[in-house]
This record gives sequence, structure tokens and C-alpha cells, in this order.
Amino acid sequence: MANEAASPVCYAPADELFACAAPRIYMAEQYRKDFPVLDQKIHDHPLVYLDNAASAQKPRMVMDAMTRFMENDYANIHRGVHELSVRATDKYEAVRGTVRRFINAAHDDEIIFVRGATDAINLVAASWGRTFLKAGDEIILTTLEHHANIVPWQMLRDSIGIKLVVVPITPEGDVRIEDVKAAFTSRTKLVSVAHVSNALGTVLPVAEIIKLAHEHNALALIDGCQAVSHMPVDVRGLDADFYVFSGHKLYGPTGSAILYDKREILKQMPPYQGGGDMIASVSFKETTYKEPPHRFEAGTPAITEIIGLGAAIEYVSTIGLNRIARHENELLAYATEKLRAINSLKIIGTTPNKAGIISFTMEGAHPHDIGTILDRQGVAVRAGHHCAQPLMEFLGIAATARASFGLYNTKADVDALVAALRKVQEIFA
Amino acid sequence: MANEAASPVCYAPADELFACAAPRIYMAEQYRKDFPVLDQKIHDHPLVYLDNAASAQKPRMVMDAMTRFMENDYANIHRGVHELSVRATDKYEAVRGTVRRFINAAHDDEIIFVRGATDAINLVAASWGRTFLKAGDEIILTTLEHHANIVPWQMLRDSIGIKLVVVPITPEGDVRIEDVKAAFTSRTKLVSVAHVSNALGTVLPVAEIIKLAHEHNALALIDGCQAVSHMPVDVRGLDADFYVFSGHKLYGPTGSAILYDKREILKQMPPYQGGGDMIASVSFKETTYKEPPHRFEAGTPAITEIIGLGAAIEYVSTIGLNRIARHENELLAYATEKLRAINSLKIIGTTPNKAGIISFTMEGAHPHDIGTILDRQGVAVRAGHHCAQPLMEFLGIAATARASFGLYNTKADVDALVAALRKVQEIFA
Amino acid sequence: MTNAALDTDLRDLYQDLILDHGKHPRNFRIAKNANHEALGHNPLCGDRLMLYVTVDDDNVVQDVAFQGSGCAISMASASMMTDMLKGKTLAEVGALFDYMHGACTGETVTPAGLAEDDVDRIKALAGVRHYPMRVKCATLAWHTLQAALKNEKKVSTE
Amino acid sequence: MTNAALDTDLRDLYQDLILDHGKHPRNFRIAKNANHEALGHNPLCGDRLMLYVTVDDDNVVQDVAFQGSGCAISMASASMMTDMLKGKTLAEVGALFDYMHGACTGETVTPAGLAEDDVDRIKALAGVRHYPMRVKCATLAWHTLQAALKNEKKVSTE
Ligand SMILES: Cc1ncc(COP(=O)(O)O)c(C=O)c1O
Ligand SMILES: Cc1ncc(COP(=O)(O)O)c(C=O)c1O
Repeated sequence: MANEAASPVCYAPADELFACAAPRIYMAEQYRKDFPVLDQKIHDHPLVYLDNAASAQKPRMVMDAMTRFMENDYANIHRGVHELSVRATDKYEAVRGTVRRFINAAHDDEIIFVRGATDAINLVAASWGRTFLKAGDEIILTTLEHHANIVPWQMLRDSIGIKLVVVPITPEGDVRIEDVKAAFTSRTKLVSVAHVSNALGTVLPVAEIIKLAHEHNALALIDGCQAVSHMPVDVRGLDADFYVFSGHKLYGPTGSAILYDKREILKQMPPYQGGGDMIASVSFKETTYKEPPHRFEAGTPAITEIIGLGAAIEYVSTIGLNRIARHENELLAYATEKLRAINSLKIIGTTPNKAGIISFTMEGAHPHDIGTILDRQGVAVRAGHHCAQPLMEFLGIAATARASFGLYNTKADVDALVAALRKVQEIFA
Repeated sequence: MANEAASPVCYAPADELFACAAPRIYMAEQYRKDFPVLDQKIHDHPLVYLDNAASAQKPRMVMDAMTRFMENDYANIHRGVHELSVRATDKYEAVRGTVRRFINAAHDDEIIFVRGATDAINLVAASWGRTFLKAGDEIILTTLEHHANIVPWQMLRDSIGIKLVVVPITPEGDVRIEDVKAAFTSRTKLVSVAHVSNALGTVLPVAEIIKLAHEHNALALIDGCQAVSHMPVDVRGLDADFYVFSGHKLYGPTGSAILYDKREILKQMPPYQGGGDMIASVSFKETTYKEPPHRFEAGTPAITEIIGLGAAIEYVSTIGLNRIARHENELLAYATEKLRAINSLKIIGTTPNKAGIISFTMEGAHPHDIGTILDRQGVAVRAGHHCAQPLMEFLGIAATARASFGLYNTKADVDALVAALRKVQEIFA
Repeated sequence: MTNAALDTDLRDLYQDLILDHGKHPRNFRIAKNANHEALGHNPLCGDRLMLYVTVDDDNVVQDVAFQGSGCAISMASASMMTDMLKGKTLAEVGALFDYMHGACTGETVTPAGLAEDDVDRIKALAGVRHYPMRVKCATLAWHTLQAALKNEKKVSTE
Repeated sequence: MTNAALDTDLRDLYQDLILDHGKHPRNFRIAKNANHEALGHNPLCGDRLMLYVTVDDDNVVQDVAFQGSGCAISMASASMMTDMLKGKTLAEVGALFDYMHGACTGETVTPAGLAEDDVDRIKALAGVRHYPMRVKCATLAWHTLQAALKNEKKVSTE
């Protein structure tokens, strides 16, 4: 996958907006200026933001799209005949098309707007899970899943008695397709796995996993939170049944996220939340629901944020996901080499199948101490369990420090990280 | 309630931010300039925005707060040791205090940040409802509820067999306390009612209703969506158990909303959604949850939007809810008088207990035709069932046209509405 | 917009023919013996109409009736449609539907082979094309017709 | 910030005393016969420590021990705390807690009646007050102590 992502082939559909020139030279500096937050000092040092896997910064264009919308076109959607409501509805609904093209879905109505990836997985667990699963049915997960892809299934397990089957990872942090294969039984109904691990950066062989799922008459949910910002994603190419991601990790606003859900499956799913805008008719005796996607968007949605997400997708698409992938993979290779040279440092997750995330520990220095010392030098990394406690337990560590790259990071950022890590060594010598 | 709201007594706590001078003269014009969207023409007519009950426009200050946050302090919250994450977490958590003061709650941890009022009611229905209710238990609603306060309870009814008891309204649109009293039985566990009807503008006697509920050992949920922007709200004074409202109707961003939930009740509620940030520890065997409020905020919340909601609350608090209430009540009285003078027009909801909302029908002209003709003259009203189909059925009408006021509306706006309605009369003469 | 321009603009939608049909809908009755029927519903507006169509063995529409409630546009559209359909073959009905659909969405479909009278009526309805939120009001009856002829019992436009 | 200023700044938190206790925690063992124990947990960092306290009939702390894992600050704080507590009465422990809490949150509490040695150690820990995210690391052991003495089995700081 990493190789595929790095190839210069133009992935984007031949559509003006998404045209990508894929020139050979990537100038992260050229994009840095789009992100006002990057231009500041932290404790008197220039900010080096390497916490993109937790959340990405927002380009001026996204903020402007939101402000412009609120300045010019804002109104509640769907229910109004007046001009502002028409404009707001049109702009909101148009983002479905933007998202569809971005992930190469077949239909706009397969795109559900939700609050976060967490919300999306809870929706699937509650709506699809409670409808189609019964006691004894099995869901396959892997050891490296984010809590968002564990806890909703545990809650479902505790409520209806399904079984969770966990595929272990290799010491390098890979999920081997043989191990996934071995996890299937006749009761397997769903495989729910990350596309890219937020803790280790591992790119999972999701196309093969989905194929296996379908061969076993099971469905596949892909948690794409860490994939969509790092590489082109093609849900139809993958044949994913559900694909989820959050807007805020894709340079978009908080409060916006996508659940892609195949039309035939969506049609059979009962609503998750009840309220306005998802009903066809309500009486105290009987209520009927709208067709998807609206059935799953109860109440006033995050209208402005969805407009912002549309802008973020336009932004990354204009740069081109292939170029971003190549750039980040270069950074990853460079950082890996530099970090390897620090003798007290251990990279956690050494598979070559990685996207712009690098986790590590240091002898004698706890990740939180690393985080604090780096912060005092302007370098923002994350330290902790990365919402992947079962993975940490599996690895026998309490936490890691994690640097994760965005399209605006540079080799100079990596150099600053390395210099800051030397200070950690010095203090904990 | 309308009288109380209109009184010049300063409600706000003696706290700088919330100090209110309550001068006698209210200058809506002075606040109009804070709302850039108002300054535009629709079909060559100046925009007259009277669709505030569907969603309110955003003051410059709210947009700026969001943009400034994204420009300077943005990061994911709670899990980071670096400076931006600390700043973002502090700002996000500080809004709990802002909301607490705004509705006079006792503790910050009684304030849960959710996606919308719809989300809030679904949360209570799923978490509290499934834990504390069993087949045969009863929930009291009224005929005038918004679908958001009907459908979640119907879904719960269909899943666990509770009973919904509906209190009828008077022809004037009032909910009489005798009628509520008559609805209680020994099985009543919850009363869930609107504070202000979004369709008619009726202010319900919620303090008395809550008292009745408590006398019957039942809890009370108040849907405050249409109240918080129109009058001071004091959840402790009311003794509400749950109080919900959406940010977007309070001049704040979409995607932000509040569930106020009494500490003792909240403590007993299991989580609603599972994911990151709401857990204490996760293993595949057993997962433990954080204490409220975080237990109910799974995944990355709408960080920027909550910051924006905080700014919106500061904005309205600086003006003063008492002043806004007095101003809107004046507009309502003025509009009522003017609309009464149109002979083919019928006001729906004639109780004097109303907050800034006025619903009406016109002889021979369907509300959607009214809406279209008004829109062509720059006047934005809503036409339809207002997500209150049972109410419409009760009233024997399919829809109404609705004008709803915000703090920036003026008598000139009402005059424009009246002039535009004359054109409807002309066309449908 | 001047008052005169406004009038012209609104009169484009609310033509006398529309207002007349809206106020006095033709064929507004239940037809129990119809061999096709369907319920049309626009959840946005709450417009609802029950359509009854009787088609004989030669595929000729013998009777069309409707009942329901809704805005002037949807009622007028239903009323005018019922007036137009009687005596037409199903092929002619299909051609009329296509022309109507095109006219309301702003496509240019040539009214080849259609009666002048029908074309005029549809042109009157086509005023909605400048009112995007109202297009569904004008087309509800026609979509309900399609559903009825396909023996689908319910149709909902969104 | 110059390199020297940075060093001073970081050395304020990572003083030699802290680093030493962090690396070589004292009283790091299980004490099965303790009459008070509690598990402290900071979900943010994943720091965890099990604290064992033996208090005799005269309300004097006879033994304190702990085991766990965490950052340098939380381990050093626990280690230094165990060193300080032995031989103190519960009243003295309370005074120490108050002083510690004040020092870490930036309040000024006078160390009235405390041993000079204890005050120095607590001042070393109080470097965290300029690191808001790390205050809980320094206070975890102390909150766990309180829980143990109140016979609460678990405490979680957030
Ligand atoms: C009284 C009332 N309750 C609930 C809601 C639902 O709020 P939201 O759509 O923001 O979830 C609304 C607004 O539409 C309302 O007016
Ligand atoms: C792999 C993965 N899955 C799920 C999530 C949850 O996303 P959110 O917190 O936006 O709901 C995240 C981000 O924290 C993630 O990295």
C-alpha cells in the first residue's frame, strides 16, 4: 500500500476540481502559509506541529469557507422555502457529491454526515448490529484498533451476546492476512479494522481483508480515520461495505465526519437517532422514516462544518493525495533514518507498510517526559496510549511518544524533532 | 412566564461577564451590524430574516472566536501534553463554566456537550431510558412537542414497551396544568415537554410541571431549544432534571448543543456512545468508563463549535436575556396587532403566554405559497409542519407560516412582513 | 425589484390558470372503481394526494380523479393533469410526462406531437422552474401518476 | 529561548533529586500486610501505582511502599512521598499533604511546623506548577495516599 500510494499515477477522477498534476517536486513550504496556526512560537521556539494523527490544523480556505457561509448563506436546511434556506441546503447537499468523488463511492446517498468517526461506528453498531446480529455471532477486530473501533462493539456484545474475535499483530506491527483468515468461522458477520493504525502507522491490507470477509459472507467496516489524509482511498475499488472517517483529521472542522455505507445495506438499516428531518411522517401512533441518507441524519446537522469539510476535501484534492502521500512517505523515511541513529530510542512498529506516523519509546524516559521536554522546544507530539490500550498491553508498554506528519511538515521539522530528542537524552542520561 | 421574562429585574449572576445594565431602551439596530448576513438583498429586496426559530444567524463575534481559535490554539483536547493541546483543552472546558452560569446550574460536570438537542434527547432516551424504564412505565408528553421530543421516545417505546401519555393543548395553544396533572399515574416515570413551543410560541408552565413530576416521583426533561434565546433560564430555579438546547438557535454554531443533567442522575447513567476519551481503561475483556461529563462525550468532540457556543453565550449575556425578552415581546405584541388587522389571516396560537414566535394561516393561500411570495419580497419565514405533525393534526391543519423573532429584528421587519402579506392577499384575492 | 417587476415575477408562477385550478380543482373526488391508484406525499411541504386512474383494455385512460391537500401549485398541477389525461393512450401519457418533467426542470424538450392546449397548460405550470423549492410541488401529481400506473401504492418526493 | 534558558527551565522540573528518585524509586515493593492500600490511576498518562500503608494503633505510619509505572515525575513523587511519611503521625501526614497540594498548584501555603528536609523535597516536586499538564503526575501518589487512608480502594485523577 505504501508503494502504491507513493506512485506518481494520477488517482483523481478526470474532473477539473480533482485534476492532479503530480509534479515531481513537493513544496511543503508552499502549503505552510495556508495554515496560520503554524506561524507562531511555543515557549520561544517556532512551532513544529507533529500531532497530526490526533488532529490536523485547518487551512485558511476551510475557515474562510465556514465564515463566508455564515456571512452570506446561513439558514437551517431542508425545511425552508426561503432563499437562504435553499442556498444552505444546496451547499450542504453538494458536499455529498464532493465526498463521493473523494472516496469514489457510487452514489451521493451512500454518504451520511455524522459528528465523528466514533459517532459513525456507534451508528453502525446500534443500527446494523442490533438488526442483523444475534447472540453467538462474531465480529473480527485486530489488536491495534482505536478504542472507537472497540468500545461500541463491546457495548453491543454486552447487550446482545455477540463475540469479538481479535486478530493479533506481528512484532513489527503488521496484520498478516493468514492471521485474519484463521479468525473466520461460520459465525463471522463483520470484520471491522483500521485502514491505517493511529498508534503505529501500519497500513493494513484492507483490500485482501475485505475480500476474505466477502468470501465468508461477512461484511467489512474500514476505519479510515488515519488513511484519508495520507493516501487516495477508493471505497469501490476496495469494495468496503462501511467506511468511516472524521473531518478534523483531514484538515476539516471538528464536528464533521463521514459514514460511507453501501446503498443495499443502508436500505435495510433502521434509524439510529430519532427526531426532525429523518421522518416521513409522525403521529403518536405511528412514525415512518425517510429514505437514506436522511433517515440517519436526525435533527439539525452540523451544516457549517459539513460545508467546511467540503472545502477541506477540495483543498487536499487540489494538492493531490498522491503527492501528499509521496511527500509524507519521504518524511517518514527520513525521520525513521534519523530516529534510528538515536541509540536510546526504539521505534515501535517497524513494518515497511506505514503511512506518516512514527511511534517510539526511549530508554529511561517515559513518553510523557519526552512530550513535555519536546513541548518546551516547540515540538508538539503526542504521548500516551493513543486510545489503543489493548495494543499497548500487547506490546507490553504503557505508552509511546508519537510524531505524525501532515502535508505541511518538512524535513526541517524532523530535524527539530531530532534535536529536541537529544535534549531528552541529555536530561535522562 | 412571559411576564417574568419581560420584567426589568437583572437575572444574571453578579459576575462581570454577565452583568446586565437593563437600560430601558433596546436598540436592535445597534446589534444588527454584528450580523453580516443581515446586510444583503434577496430578490432585490433587503433581507428580513424572520426564521429564527429554525436557526438564528451568527454574530461576527462567534465567527471570530471560531476562526481565532483555529488560527492560534487548535489541537485535539484532553490527551495531549503539548502547549496547543493544553490551550485547546482549557478553552473547551472553560465553556462548561460559561454554560453553567448561563443556565444557573450547580456544577460544571452537569454540562454535557452534544451535537444537537436531538442528540441530547436520544442520549437520555437510550442511556437513562433503557436503564431506568421497563415495560408499562409511562412518559408524559404534550401534543405540541417537536419531533425531536417524540420520535426518540417512540423508538424506546417500540423497543422496551413503555407507554407515551399525551397531554392535549387548549384551542389557544396552552398546556393547562390541570391537564398535565390528570396525565399522571403510578407508572409515570418522566415528563418530557418543551419550554417554549417552536410551532406556536406558547410558553409552557414548566416550573409547575416539574413540581408535579417530582410530587409523583417522576423526573422532568425540558426541551429548551426555543427558550434559551428568548428568556433567562434558571435550571436550578426550575429544578429541571434534564434541560436540553441547541447552540445554533442561540446565535451559536451548528454541531454544538447542551445536555444539562443533574449530577445525581448523571452518575447512574451508563454511557451512550463508546469510543475514545470516555473510557478509564480498555481491554478486550473489560472496559471501564470515566466519570461524567466525559463518559458521555465519546470521541473527538466539536471543539471549535463549543468554543463558538461559549462566545455566543457571552454575546447574548452581555446584551442581557431580560432585555432581549422584553424586546422580542414588544415585537410579538406589535406583530400580533398588525397581523390581526389582515382579515384573511388567522393567528394559530392565541394564548398570551408566548415568546417571539407567531404562526398563522391565510384563507385561500397555502403556507408554502405564502412562504414563496414572502421570499420574493425578501422576507424569510418558515412554512410547514415545523417538525410538529401531531400538533398540526390536532389543530386540523396541514401547515402554518411562521415568523419568529431574534434580537436583531425590528418593527420595520414586522412592517415589511405585513406589506409582503398584502401581496399574498392580492394574488389570492 | 420594482413593484411591477415583482408582480411579473410572481405572476409567472401564480398565473390565473394556476390560481383557478388551485382554488377549484377539477376531478376532485374519490374514484373507488379505478384500476390504478397511489398516494403521493411530499414530506417537505406535507402535500398529500390520492390519485385514481382507470385505464381500459386498449390502454386508454378512461377516468382520472384525485383528492388531497397542498399548496396552490400542487393542487393546480394535479387538477390540470387530470383534465389532460382523460382519453389519452398510455403512450401519449408518457410523452406528456416527459415534456412536463423537462419543462419544470428547465430542460428543453420539444413538445412534438402534443396538443397545443396541453402544451399551454404545461407551460403555465413550468413557471416553477425559477422556484427551485417548488418544483416538487408541481411534479408531485405526475410522480404519483407514474407510481399508480406501475402499481406502486406510495410515492414520496424529497 | 536560548539553550541555557531552556536548560534552566527544564531543570526546574527535572531536578537531580527528581531524576534520581524517578530512576531509583525507594520503597518500591509490595507490602502484603499493610492495613491500608489503594490503586491510583491517571487515565490521561496511563500512570498507575499501588500504594501500601501500615498505620499503627497510635496513628503513626509504620511502613509505606508502592509499585507501579509512570513518568519520572509520578514515580519520583511516589518515591519521595514514601520516604517522607515513615514515622509521621496522621496529623503530620495531613499537614504535609496540604503543603504539597498548595506547592504544586501555585498556592502559597506556609510550611509551618514541617521538617526542613521535607520542605526541600516538596519544593523540588513543585517545579510542576509551571507545567499544568504535569501537576497530576506529581499529585497522583498523594491522592492515592488519601484514598488509602480513607479505605477507598481506587482513585482516578483526571
Ligand atoms: C422545540 C425544539 N425541540 C427540538 C429541536 C431540535 O433541535 P436540533 O434540530 O437542533 O437538534 C428544535 C429545533 O428544530 C426545537 O425547536
Ligand atoms: C484510527 C482511528 N479511529 C477512530 C478515531 C476516532 O475519531 P474521532 O475521535 O474523530 O471520533 C481516531 C481518532 O482519534 C483514529 O485515529
